[in-house]
Amino acid sequence: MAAITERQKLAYANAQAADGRVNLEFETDEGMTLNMGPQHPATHGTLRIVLKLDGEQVISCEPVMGYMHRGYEKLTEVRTYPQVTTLVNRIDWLGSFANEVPFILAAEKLMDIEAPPRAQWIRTLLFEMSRIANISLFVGDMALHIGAMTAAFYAFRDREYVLNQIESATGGRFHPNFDRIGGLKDDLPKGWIVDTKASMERIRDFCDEMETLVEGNEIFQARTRGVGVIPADVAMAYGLSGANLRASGVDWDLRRDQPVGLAWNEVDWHVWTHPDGDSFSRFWVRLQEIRESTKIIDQLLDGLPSGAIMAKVPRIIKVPEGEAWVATENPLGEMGYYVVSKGDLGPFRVKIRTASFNNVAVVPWVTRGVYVPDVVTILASLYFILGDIDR
Amino acid sequence: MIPLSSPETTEAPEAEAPATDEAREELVAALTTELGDAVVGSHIRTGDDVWVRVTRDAWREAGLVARDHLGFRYFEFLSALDWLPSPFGKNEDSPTDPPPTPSTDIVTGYAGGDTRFQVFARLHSFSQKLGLTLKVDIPDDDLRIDTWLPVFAGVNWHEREVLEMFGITFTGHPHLVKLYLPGEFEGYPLRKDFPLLARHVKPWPGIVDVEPMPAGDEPAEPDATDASDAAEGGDA
Amino acid sequence: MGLVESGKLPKPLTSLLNTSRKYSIWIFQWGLACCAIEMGAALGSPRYDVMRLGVIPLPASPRQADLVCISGTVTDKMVPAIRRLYDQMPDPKYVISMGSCANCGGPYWDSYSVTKGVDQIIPVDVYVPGCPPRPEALLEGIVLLQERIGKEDMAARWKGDPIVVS
Amino acid sequence: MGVLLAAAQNADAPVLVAENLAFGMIAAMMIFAAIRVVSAANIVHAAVYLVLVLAGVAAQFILLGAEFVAITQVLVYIGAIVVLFLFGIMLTKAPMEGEERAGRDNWALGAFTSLLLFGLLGYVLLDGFGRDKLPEALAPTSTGAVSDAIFGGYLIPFEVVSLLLLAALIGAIVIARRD
Amino acid sequence: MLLNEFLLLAAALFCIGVYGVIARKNGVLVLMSIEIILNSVNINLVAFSAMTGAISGQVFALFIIAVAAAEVGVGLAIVLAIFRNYKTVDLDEVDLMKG
Amino acid sequence: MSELLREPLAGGVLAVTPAMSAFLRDYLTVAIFGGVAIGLLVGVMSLGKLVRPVRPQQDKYLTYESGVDPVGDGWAQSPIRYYVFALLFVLFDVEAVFIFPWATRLEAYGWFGAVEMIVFIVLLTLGLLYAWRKKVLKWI
Amino acid sequence: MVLALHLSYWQVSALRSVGILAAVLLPAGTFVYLFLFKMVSFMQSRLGPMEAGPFGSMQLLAEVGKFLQKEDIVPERADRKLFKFAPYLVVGTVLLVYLAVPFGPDMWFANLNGGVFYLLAVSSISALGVLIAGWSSANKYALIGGLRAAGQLIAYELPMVLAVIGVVIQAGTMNLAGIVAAQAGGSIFGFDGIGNPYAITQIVGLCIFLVAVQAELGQTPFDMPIAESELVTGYITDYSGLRFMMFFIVEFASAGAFAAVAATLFLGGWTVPAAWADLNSNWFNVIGPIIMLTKMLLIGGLIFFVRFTFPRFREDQLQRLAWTVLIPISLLNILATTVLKVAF
Repeated sequence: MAAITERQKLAYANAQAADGRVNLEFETDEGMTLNMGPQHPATHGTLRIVLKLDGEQVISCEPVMGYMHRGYEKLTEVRTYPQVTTLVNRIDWLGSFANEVPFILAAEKLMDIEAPPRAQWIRTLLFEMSRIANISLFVGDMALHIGAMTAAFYAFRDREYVLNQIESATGGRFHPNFDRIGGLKDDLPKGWIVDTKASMERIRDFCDEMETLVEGNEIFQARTRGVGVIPADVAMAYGLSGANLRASGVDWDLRRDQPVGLAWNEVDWHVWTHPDGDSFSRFWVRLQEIRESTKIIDQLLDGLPSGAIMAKVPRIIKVPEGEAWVATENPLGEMGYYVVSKGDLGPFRVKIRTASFNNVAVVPWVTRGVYVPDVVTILASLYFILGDIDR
Repeated sequence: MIPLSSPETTEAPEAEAPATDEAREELVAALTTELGDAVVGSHIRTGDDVWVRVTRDAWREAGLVARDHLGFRYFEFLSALDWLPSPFGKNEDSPTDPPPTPSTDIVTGYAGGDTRFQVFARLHSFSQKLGLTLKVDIPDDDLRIDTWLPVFAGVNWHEREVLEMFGITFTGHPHLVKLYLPGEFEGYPLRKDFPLLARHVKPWPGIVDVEPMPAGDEPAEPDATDASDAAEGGDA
Repeated sequence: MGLVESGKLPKPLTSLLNTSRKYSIWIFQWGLACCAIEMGAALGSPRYDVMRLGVIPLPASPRQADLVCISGTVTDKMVPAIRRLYDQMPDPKYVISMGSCANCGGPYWDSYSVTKGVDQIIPVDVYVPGCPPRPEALLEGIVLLQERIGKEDMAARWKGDPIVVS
Repeated sequence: MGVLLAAAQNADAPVLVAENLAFGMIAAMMIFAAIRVVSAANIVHAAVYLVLVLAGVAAQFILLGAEFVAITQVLVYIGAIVVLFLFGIMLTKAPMEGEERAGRDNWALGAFTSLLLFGLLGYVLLDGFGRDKLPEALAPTSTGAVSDAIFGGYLIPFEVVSLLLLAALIGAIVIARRD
Repeated sequence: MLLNEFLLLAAALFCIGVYGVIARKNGVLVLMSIEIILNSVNINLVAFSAMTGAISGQVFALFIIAVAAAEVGVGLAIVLAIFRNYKTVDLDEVDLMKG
Repeated sequence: MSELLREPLAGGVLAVTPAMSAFLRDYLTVAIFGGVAIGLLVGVMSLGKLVRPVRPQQDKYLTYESGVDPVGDGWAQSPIRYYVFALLFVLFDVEAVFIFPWATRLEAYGWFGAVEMIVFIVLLTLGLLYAWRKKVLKWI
Repeated sequence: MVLALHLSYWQVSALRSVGILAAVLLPAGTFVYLFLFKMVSFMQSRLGPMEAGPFGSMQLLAEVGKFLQKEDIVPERADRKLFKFAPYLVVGTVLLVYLAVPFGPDMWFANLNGGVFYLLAVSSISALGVLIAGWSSANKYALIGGLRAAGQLIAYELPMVLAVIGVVIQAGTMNLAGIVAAQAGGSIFGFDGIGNPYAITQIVGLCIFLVAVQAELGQTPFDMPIAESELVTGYITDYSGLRFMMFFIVEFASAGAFAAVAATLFLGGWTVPAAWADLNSNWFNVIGPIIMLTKMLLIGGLIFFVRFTFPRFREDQLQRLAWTVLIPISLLNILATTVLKVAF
């Protein structure tokens, strides 16, 4: 066992002092302070939520982050472009492939190249598959947090079918790192299309199952309807995105409204919104999104163009000087990269705009006055991933 | 639109794009009329994006104008830029080579700039389907700027993040404390002159057959090497 | 003072005790990052189903856990919490470090906020490499741990002060 | 248990040795617990000791053959009233470290009064009842008999009880809810 | 079994309860002491019921239990109301005349 | 076998009348069993004490609070509604106590007993209705 | 079948104590293995424990052996005495519940006249144990969990008590053996071919009873007190080692106890619903317990099926369900039973 070094000791002491300070800050005479996290089943691992309670009613709620802060924005400055792709895979670890795409697109925009159509279609395919892998887990996770245990197992079970397809196409079950500037690493393997269609059938069955098992359950509805209502203007002001925004009734989907170099406009699908803005509508919208994704994937598979999968790019990638912003509609919401290049091998500065960071910012607002069980519902329905918040 | 062009013709869309971008030029014009002299620079990439740089005093004003008069109701993010070239390079050079001599010239990006630090924020308009990047210079000797909290409630954590990463203070922010890092973490990590210690003390793993590190400026940190010894797991 | 610590137990009894610990491992899931999902798949997915091995993924509180699986990136801010929760687990306790990040920092080896290896804080029994390791790898790690528990000399393990890395 | 066992197996022992023994043990336990209730520093401990007293009372009822009253004692007192007490305690900030004992000046007065009272009562009881024995033919009271008594002679009090409970319910809600 | 055994036990409990009512200041504890007193009364009633063979003693014990439930309910509610207004359950500190 | 188990206690020491004896013996079984059960638990606990290790460690006895140092004193003023629910419960429990003996004898009482009990229940239901109307059955 | 043994009361009592412990631990163990390990695994398309013993049948023994070796931690801020005492109280209550349940014509442990009343009274004590456990841990999750648990236990105690009253009215006795006999020998509006299992005539009572049992056990959808996603594990958060195992076993032992009570009150207990069966034969002392266990497993299966399927209620919804739905319905049930009983 290695001895702890000075630096480590210092960090340890610092972190402890910080904890203590937060504790002091929240200690009150009235009511009670309840810590949820950093290790708590409701906080997806490592978010810490400090609730000031009066009985079981929340007076104020303060998310404490940074337990998963890995310094992405600094690390991107010392990596080359292909290396950054590896790194950003791990921001939203459930929809890994979707993390790569906007960064690659931003780099391509700066370099003024465009991937060939087949690459674009395959990117869209994998993008949507990672969306399914992400959101199907959300469905199980939310059910689990509301107490329905079995749904989570079904989610894990059926998610595997999608992961299998991603793995057989990219070689990576979790972090594909399949995108390259100018195209893709490889073409699809033989027989993949048939298998994927079969797995999409499974996913549709899964959606039906969840609709009866979870969404249609009276208790689930009683727990989620009218809980954690976020009106549209609040959602806009906080910069909520993705299904959270659409569940508040804002009809906005970057896939449809601002397509950047991917093939969504080539197929027929629908953007679902829900007027209520409560936890149930967030669940409902996401469940519909899985359905739409399977539809998109089926159509993309049918119309997959042939041709090259890689544009002509130099062997050593140097990105010309400039600034570019590309955002895509990721599973968790809008994810964007603001890439500043100085013409080096690596980016000069990358600002990563992640969905969860903004989505969770609304938590103090929306949990004020609710009860402890509802906090869990709201957190689960907002659906954040810690890597996506802290980066 | 997705131009389904073959890779050979990737240059084509650029040529076909209209030479002017009326919507974005109108936008800049509108901002200029609303804010007057406060708009000190702008840049339009045709068909793609627009950058506008305002003075520090007009920062909040610019946000309000964009939100209320120009329809930019959706807040994407707020962050900062440090235009100082990194004095350390990437530490990926062979340790035997002489260290690179970095330039200290500050070259700012689109819409210009006069200072090392810039705060920038991005807004979006759903109705016009336009994005807008607002930039503002922050002088080195006075790293302060008005908070945008009255403009967009969601800016709260972004400003805290900028404080932590760059050390820029937002006046008027009610709860401006660190967001991520524990306790008394020293330094502002996203400033270019913040060193990544591990890169300094450890040879860049991308270079194989590297010579042992010269007993140089500072001793190798034992924990880093120990950790790599103890771990059986491979890197990604 | 327990009999086990004094090492006075007859061998059959020891092996009985070892066997019961081997097949009843309540795993405390400390999911930190990407690996958490793969750990979740190993524990929760019917395809992997760690319960087959007698590993029960029930406890949400460290007080009832035998094994803590640190899966994911350990940040400096998280270190005290990990240490505290490890301390709060009752003996006998085991640790699996899952994934490159927990092993040595992984792709964040040069980050300013990431701890380069959880073994700097708590003693680790099994390292599972990978980024992230597949669920099968975690199962393999658990099987290895079970083998180790089955052959363990408890008196030796529990003799002396607790293993504290500091 | 051993004592009871020996007593029960000894056929020549005075009649009712076992019952007397049981009574004595339970009574001692009850008095000890009751003293702890009124002297405990920690109010939650006091509530737990109160449970012991109440359980002892139920056991005494069993010895007297009053099964229904005994079970009612458990159901209402232990299962409900003590829980109500505990809720009340937790609502009125019971500190973990124990109640502050300072300023409990009244103990002398209380002890004096209660000892005096006990002497008086003891004298009166011994004087009045002496060594009166409970009837030899004591039989357990059946629930039906209790019911017959209630619905025979005490019908009006029975209905009044429901009114009382209603009044208590309304009164307590009014008092407790006024914010 | 002697009748007096039960009566003396009841008397002892009664006196302990009286001590609690007089000596303790905590409102909840006073209520508990009152419960002890009521229970001692119940022991008396049931003992006499067994002595005389009349069931009415047990019926009265049941009624007393009902009354005790009502009493605790209202009593604790009052203690809670006092606590809410005075932030204490110490009966001596509460000057009810003022409140 | 059935005779065997029903065989009265030899000597008849325990109680005066056979009825009382049987009655007390049943409850003595309860007491004995309670003793055996507690004995078993204590036995298991002490067996565990023999086997388990004791390794005091810094922070081991700290109250669990999701991995941070506990805030405050672990005490909370529980919301008033718990009290109101407990109160409702106590009063209805008392009601149930009076219903039980009546239920066993209903056959003998006939309509008269039925009407008496209906009045009793209706009176208490008024209390429930009151609580309902006062909205104490909801979150406060 | 007659044993040539003459046993004194004490020996019989000892035998009964052993028997009752078997009667508690056997169903509890069966429930854990069958439902927690295997049925849920089947529902979730998994296998469940497979390694310890054939099909993981020794898993439970491994658990016990493991918990024996676990350290027993009393947090320093906890109230040591009460913290240690609470599990005993909870376990003791559950064990005492079994005492009144008959498993055959002579296979009973204590034939109490007020049997039903007794077991309702005893089971109501567990609220106390839970509250003490929650308070003494000096842990916020535990305290909230304990309060919630106690609030829930008392809220659902009432519908349970009221549901049972219907049975008592029909049987005219509170003795459990009497209730079993009344079901076996009763008739439904004159038809006595299957006796009168109250599951048929008291179907409303049975439903209320089962819902209340689900809540008393703290199983989903009523698992607010130990809601994992909010309160970690509620009032048992700070319990470790054997004391935790006590709570763990209690969860299943009390499931068994309530299943036994429900089987006795509503499904005819150890009898079979057939008029030809000679219920006084000694054979029923042997097959009675088996019949009883079967019925218990049936009810237990239902309990755990619901547990692993449904999401959980929120605290207020749960209380509202008890006070505004179950209690009024059970009061109406009592009135209806009364009227029918008197009219026929």
